[in-house]
Amino acid sequence: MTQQLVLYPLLLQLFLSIILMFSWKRISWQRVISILGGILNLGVSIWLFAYIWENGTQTIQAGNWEAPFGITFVADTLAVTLVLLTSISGVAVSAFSASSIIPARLKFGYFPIFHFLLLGLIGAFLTGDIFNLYVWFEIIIISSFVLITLGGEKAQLEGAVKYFTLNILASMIFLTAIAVLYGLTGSLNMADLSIKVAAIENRGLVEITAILFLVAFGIKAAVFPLYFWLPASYHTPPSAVSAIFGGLLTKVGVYALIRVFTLIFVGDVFMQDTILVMAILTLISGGLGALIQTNLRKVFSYLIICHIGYMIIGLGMYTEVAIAGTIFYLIHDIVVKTNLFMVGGLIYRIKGTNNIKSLGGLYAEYPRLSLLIAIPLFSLVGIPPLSGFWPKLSLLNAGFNDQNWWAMGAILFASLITLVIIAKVWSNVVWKDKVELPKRINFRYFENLNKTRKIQLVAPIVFLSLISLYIGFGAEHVQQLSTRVAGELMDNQQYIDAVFKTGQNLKP
Amino acid sequence: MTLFDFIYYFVLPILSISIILIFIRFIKGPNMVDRVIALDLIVTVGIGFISAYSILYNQPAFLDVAMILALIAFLGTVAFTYYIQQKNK
Amino acid sequence: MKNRFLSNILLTFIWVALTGNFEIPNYLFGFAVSFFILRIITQGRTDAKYFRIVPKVIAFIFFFLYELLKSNLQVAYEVMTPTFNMTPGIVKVPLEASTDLEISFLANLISLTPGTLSLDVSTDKKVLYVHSMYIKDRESFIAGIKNGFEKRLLEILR
Amino acid sequence: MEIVLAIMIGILYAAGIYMILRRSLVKLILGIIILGNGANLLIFLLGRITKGSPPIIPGDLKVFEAAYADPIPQALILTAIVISFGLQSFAIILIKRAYKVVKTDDLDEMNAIDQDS
Amino acid sequence: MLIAILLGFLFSLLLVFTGKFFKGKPGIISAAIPLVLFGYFLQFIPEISAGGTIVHSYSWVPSFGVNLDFTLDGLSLLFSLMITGIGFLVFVYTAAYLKNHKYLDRFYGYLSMFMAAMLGLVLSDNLITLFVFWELTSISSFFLIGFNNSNPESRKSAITALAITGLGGLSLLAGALVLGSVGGSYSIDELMNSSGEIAASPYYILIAILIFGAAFTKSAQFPFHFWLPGAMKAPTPVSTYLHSATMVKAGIYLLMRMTPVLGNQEFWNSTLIIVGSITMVYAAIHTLFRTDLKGILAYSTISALGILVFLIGQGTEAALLAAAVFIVVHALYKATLFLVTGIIDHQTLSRDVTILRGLRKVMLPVAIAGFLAAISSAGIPPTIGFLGKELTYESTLALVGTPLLWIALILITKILLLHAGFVAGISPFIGQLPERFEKTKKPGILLWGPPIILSVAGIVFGVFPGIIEGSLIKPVVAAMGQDAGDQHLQLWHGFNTVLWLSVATIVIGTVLYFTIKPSQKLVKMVTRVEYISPESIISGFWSLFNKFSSLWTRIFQNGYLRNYVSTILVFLIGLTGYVLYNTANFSMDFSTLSEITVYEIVVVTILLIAVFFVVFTRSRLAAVASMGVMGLAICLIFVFYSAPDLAMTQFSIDTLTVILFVLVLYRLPRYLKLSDYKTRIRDGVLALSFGSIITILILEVLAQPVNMEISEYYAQNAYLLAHGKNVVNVILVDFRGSDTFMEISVLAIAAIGVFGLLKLRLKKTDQR
Amino acid sequence: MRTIILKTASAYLLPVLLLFSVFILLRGHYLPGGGFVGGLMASIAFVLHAFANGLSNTKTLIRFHPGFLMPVGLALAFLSGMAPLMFDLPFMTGLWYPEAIPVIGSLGSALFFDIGVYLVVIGVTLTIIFTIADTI
Amino acid sequence: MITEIIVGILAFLGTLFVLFAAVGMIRMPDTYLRISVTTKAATLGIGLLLLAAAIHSYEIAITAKVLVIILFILLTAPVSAHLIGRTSYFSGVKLWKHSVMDDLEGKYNSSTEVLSSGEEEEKNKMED
Ligand code: NA
Ligand code: NA
Repeated sequence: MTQQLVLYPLLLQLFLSIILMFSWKRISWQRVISILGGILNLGVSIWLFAYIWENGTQTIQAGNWEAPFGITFVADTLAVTLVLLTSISGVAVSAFSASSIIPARLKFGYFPIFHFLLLGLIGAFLTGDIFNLYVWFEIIIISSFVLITLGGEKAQLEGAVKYFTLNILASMIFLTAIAVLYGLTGSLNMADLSIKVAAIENRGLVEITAILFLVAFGIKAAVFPLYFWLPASYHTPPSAVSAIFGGLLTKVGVYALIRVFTLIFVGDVFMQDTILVMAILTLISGGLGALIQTNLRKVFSYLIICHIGYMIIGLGMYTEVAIAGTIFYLIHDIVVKTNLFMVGGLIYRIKGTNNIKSLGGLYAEYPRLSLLIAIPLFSLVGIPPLSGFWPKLSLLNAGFNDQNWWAMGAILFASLITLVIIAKVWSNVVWKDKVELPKRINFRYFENLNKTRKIQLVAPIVFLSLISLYIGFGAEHVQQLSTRVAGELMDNQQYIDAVFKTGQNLKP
Repeated sequence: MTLFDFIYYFVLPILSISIILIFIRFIKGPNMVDRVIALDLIVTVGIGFISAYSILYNQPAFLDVAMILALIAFLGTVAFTYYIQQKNK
Repeated sequence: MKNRFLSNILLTFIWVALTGNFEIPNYLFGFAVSFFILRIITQGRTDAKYFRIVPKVIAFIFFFLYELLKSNLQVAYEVMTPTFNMTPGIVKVPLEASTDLEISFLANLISLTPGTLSLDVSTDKKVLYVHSMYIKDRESFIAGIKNGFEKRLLEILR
Repeated sequence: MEIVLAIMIGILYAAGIYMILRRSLVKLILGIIILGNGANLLIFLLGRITKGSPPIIPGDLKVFEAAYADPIPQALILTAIVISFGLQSFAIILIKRAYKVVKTDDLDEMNAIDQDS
Repeated sequence: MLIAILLGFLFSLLLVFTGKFFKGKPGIISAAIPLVLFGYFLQFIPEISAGGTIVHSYSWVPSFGVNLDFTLDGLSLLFSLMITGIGFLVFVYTAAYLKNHKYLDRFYGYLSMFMAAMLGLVLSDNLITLFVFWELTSISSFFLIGFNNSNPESRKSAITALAITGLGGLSLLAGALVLGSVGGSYSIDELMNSSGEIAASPYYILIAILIFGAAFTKSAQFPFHFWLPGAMKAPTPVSTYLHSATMVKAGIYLLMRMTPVLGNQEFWNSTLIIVGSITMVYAAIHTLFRTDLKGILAYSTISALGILVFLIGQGTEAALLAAAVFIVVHALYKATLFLVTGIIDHQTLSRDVTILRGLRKVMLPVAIAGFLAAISSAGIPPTIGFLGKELTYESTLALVGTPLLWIALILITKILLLHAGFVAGISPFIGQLPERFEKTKKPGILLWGPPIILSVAGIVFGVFPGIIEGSLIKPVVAAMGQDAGDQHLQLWHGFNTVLWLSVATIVIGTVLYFTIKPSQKLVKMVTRVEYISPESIISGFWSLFNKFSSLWTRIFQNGYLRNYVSTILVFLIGLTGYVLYNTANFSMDFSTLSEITVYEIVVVTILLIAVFFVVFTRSRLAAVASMGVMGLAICLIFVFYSAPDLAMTQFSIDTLTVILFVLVLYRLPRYLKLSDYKTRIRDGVLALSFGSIITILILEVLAQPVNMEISEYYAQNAYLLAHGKNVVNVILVDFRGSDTFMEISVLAIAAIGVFGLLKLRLKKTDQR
Repeated sequence: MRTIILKTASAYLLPVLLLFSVFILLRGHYLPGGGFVGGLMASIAFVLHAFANGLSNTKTLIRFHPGFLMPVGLALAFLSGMAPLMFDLPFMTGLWYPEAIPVIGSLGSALFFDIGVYLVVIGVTLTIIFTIADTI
Repeated sequence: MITEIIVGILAFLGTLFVLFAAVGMIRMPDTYLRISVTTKAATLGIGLLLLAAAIHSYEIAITAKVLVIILFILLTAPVSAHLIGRTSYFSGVKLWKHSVMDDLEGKYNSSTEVLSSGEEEEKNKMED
């Protein structure tokens, strides 16, 4: 029974998606199913996490075909951590969506697709098979296409075209990379690949394959110079959608980079240097972009890019401390970015716009809400001891150990830029006096919502804020987790043993 | 001359030539309908190709592909004619 | 009702032929599948008489195959010789056939055989426009069709 | 033959990319389709090709006795084709919708949102 | 001790929920917190002055070596008492100053948060923890400066202050990390023991620079000083508390704290002396050119901070003693002057020294406080200011090298500061009361009480320096690793150079006060050279940086999809090309390749021509039809190489795609705009390079050995275990069934998407 | 398109094509074919019918929205994948009825999975094409 | 052996007819003639080739299946021809210049999609 546990979050999401499809037009059912399902899923994910924390990496062979012949699902600490975070963000955004997504969109399959997206994310984190990963990626992509276009407004469509093309391009490169990998090894199981790729003599060929993966995942992770789709599209869909995108979509690219470059393509100095340079430029480029934006959600979009740099830079330095920093940042960023876009959505509900110039007066009207918003905002900046601070500490440490002044400089630079940007955002959105805007007719302003809807908007933000506070103040726990993950990643024999059931640390 | 040789040295080359000829018509047009006819015919010759190939390698499984081609090619033609007609409306 | 049953039987045979499994259970299964399919797609349709026409059908098939071969040789000749001896044109052929099935059947047969191509049926189903490669004169062409295909076909279908 | 196919696949990739770089949304999607086909053939070729022996266990046998083509690339491509179909059909509809809303299929005129910074 | 620090945070948290209660009169209850804390810290005086230190340690994030280690020694005790003591007075003052203010509760919240952060900062023994509190002071300062959030100037100043101190904070973080790595610990106590190694390490200079970066920004040293005058937008209690008495001294504190670790080195000392002296003179001169009371006080504060840095840079026992005394001096008189200014502002609604006159008539207690503070500031005996000044001259005279220059500089500074102190503390109260101020209301005791207490303290300490000498001042010096045992604070040192310097200061300063009156003319003079001030240079740099950001962003995010694609491809081609160039080795075994046949070549040729046709035709429909041909050719290739399932699927999918296209396309116009020739060539080259790389890659891979282990497993078990003979299908529904499941999910999602995309029409009101 | 020839042909082709589709579905485990191609064939049959007779006629023929087939198919596939969990076997493990069944051969969960695929493909294809045709 | 010969002959004929169709496709002077040629020759050719494959397999199951395919082709080929033919005409594809007559001219109303039989007009004429 417990062995099956690995797949429970995945199967639950699949089940939810199907059930939600059956309740197509009944949007009030959908709201309830989605939220309750999300809570259930959170429970299951916590259970899974606790189990893996106690018992170490677990695997399950779908179809009961032994590895490397079937598709293996691997729940190592990294995977279950991300599944847990997906569930956390997922349930928050479910509730947020229930209130903030207009019924017209709900009637056209918002919730089923949303759960398909979560399914794709969870699948991508759990799978131990490279082609299966591709398939999960496609689930993610197509769901995100649908979500990003649902409603079909002009901006949405223009953004979607770019989002679509560049993501498809990434998929094609990914597929090409898989083809090459299969041609070289005849295998798709990642643990098996780890062994077989290490044995290939033509290292140049391995390096090229690695580059293909780097570019494919780099596009998805929105790394410089591959990120263009992100600023072009993230601000266009409804906030709830942006929230799940901002929180999780790029992270799955980061996850894939981490997985591939710690398991399959290990110890290639050229690749690490490349990743490092990309990371540094990502930090800078994202920061510069965010600095000049006037739309709140665009600011956040560029900040996503900027902060992806933190995660990638750890991978580039490739030491245990650095990877731990990457993991910590990943954990922090998922929670905070999701929250941030929900905050954006809440502000939109209150004001009817996201243009910074037209915002203001939040402090006077909603002082407590403003303080609530301060939590994700300043967590993002990494004002110590809020959550963003600790991973930077790790990364800076790793940078110094590496004598990597460029990396340290970029990290500090990005921190400063983020600080300035958030200060400006705070000043303009919260502090500045209310800008009188013409009331939008039939717009569902926050103040006019009934209590349930208001709670559905605010409770997720409170929930995620509490979690990010926990990440900051309980940094010790998170750091232990990150260190453990980094340890597992640096020693990929553990993963391989778990997949082939050859290790001793496994319980039946 | 065995059947294999016959298929290999006569049937398939002739079919190849045919397909090229039809393809030339496809490129030349001059009307869209000519292209549609050519496309339809190319698929038909493709069925012939597959038949010959299944003889060559003694693999009747390929005939299933021929079957699918036959079933579906028709739909393509319908679609194209539908398109041209709508366009001319 | 009868028509549907016949269709069902016909489809069952197609099924058996497709699967190439001539055992009893496959007939039953094929029948079930076809029944189900017909059940899904059937809307009201006219009946037709099947049994007395079987010999005619066989004769017709041979007639058709002969025409087919003839037409092909003709075309082959036309294509492979350096000069064209064609006198093509579009002819309006008045129809005796009246039901959709009769008209379609006729039109398709015309298309499959010597140098002729059914372009379309008029909306009032009274005439068939046929394109032909060799038209000596309109009347003899029309007569050829009416006495050949149409007559035999209507014998079978009516 | 592998070399010919390798060149052909290279050309497919090149053509796909070239089409993606054009200004028309329709061309873009055609390019994506071509690129997708190139990728599928790439998987196929890199899984090594075998003539005339499909991976179907013949007749009454229970395992293969003769050589057979590697079934894995085929299965992968099948999956990839189907997925591409899903994406493509969505993309095609996107053209339609975009044309209706943005009133153009010229990609250069779809850059309002990137620039209002 | 943890509770002592957290008390402020807890209180501000409490205010979030009980803010209403504290908004009105009961707000003054808040002052109980600093008072209690002041009492708490007072009790440690005997122990500390006896040479003890109090250490409390709490585990927090041991993984990072970050723990809540608090050490109370002489230095931190002095600061703690200042923080809580002045804090108490400011809290009380605030209750009157912001009486009936809508957001009094918030103000108390920020203030107590700041106080807690400041306490944490000075008590932390752990560098990272110190940084944590350091940043918290910046953030609470941000909220306090921007408290009048309706005022754009105030918001702007808050951001500037945050940016500058944030920059310093990062510098501190980096410094702490490097220091921690070099010294092997984040504990300052332990670092002191390894100061020798640190000084010898190659990172010493770096560490020092980073620590300077933190200290100079926080303590408003030249050229980072300009945020401080800007911060005067904050309500006066904030100016008093943060920007004169406590927060700006955090940098000073840091330098003092680090002196035993990093000090006594040439680089350390000379940098501090130079920066400190520039700052003190520069800021002191600036006081002449201000008419706003707070502006004058701000610059005189900067100048005083410069003096402190200058003294710390001297690093001698005497200098450190002088610094310790001067901290107290400055805290007392500057806080007083700010409070006084605040009262004037509050009652008269003006801070312009050119019009404020004779206010003693309406606020005598305030005038007394102002006067006492001014003479303390001027260093006129018997104030404690006199003691501070004497010690300063004394230690400067003892400087080796060129003491004359330093003496000259400090003399100028002191003279100008005297002038400033008189202008701020005396001139508003003397002379004739203008008519407009006649109806000025008298301030209440809550307002004038605090400045009186502070200013009187300045006199008391000056007359009886023994009160603080042993209990507060000397432990500070001791905490910095020096023993000031033989020095004594006293007013009278006899007739010596120092005394003459003092006399000169007072005489020249007083003369100056009567000759140079602050005026708009002077203000204008300085605005003329404003463009070379650090502020405008830095803000010029900032706007240049913004322009660069725009440029950079526009270059990459230019809105053209094809440029995005090109960039990505160039990157990919560049990397792979580089690796290929370095490693490619063509070693193909041609014997393993399959033979080339006519029909294959024909199919390939047709495929390629079809592709070219798609690429170059101008008719959309022809392109689509050509895709059909391409599909068929691929289908045939699949047949040739034993993939019937693929062939079927490929062809059916292609047909369906064609149908979709057909249904969609006929509404679209013809291709209209063609890219220009150049673009097409460029794209062609790009595309062909990519294609070539793919081809080379394929050939390279094909030259590698094949591994069929997994395929063989499938072939062996497809029928026996999975009951199927079509291995491809068995893989699809069984061996890799999960893939297939997701593949159909993709389809379902796409269908839902299409449905939504076409059917969902948002109402105008639902659109953005 | 208003052509009685196509209309008549489609009326006869529809059942034949559907028959083909079932055939292709069922034998996929042994010969080329399977749920996917089978599903496509079935949808093509209906699409053809729609071309010849107009969409509304085809819709009345099917009686329910084809989109409904998607969750049904997914649910079928899901159940066939979940069934093994009752025997404490991993997701998607093949369960086989021990004896061969006439016509179909071995009966197992894989077949139900393939039928799920078949239904989803029909649902998807028809939903897409009908939606487009609807909104032209 | 005999099977092989039969297969060979059928394949030969089939190939030949396909070739005729292909040449016709190139040589025929107008669209209608091309349709005419291909529908016939290609259908026959492919039918023969399929038959050859069926006989070669020597399995009744496969033969039966091939017969179904042939039947299907015979069913659909003329319908395709008809569709393309009418579409050509209605979209204005011209007849070959040596064509002798065109009874279809002016009978089609593209907006109403009505193809007149011309009978009414004749009736009207006679009534006149
Ligand atoms: Na299959
Ligand atoms: Na299985």
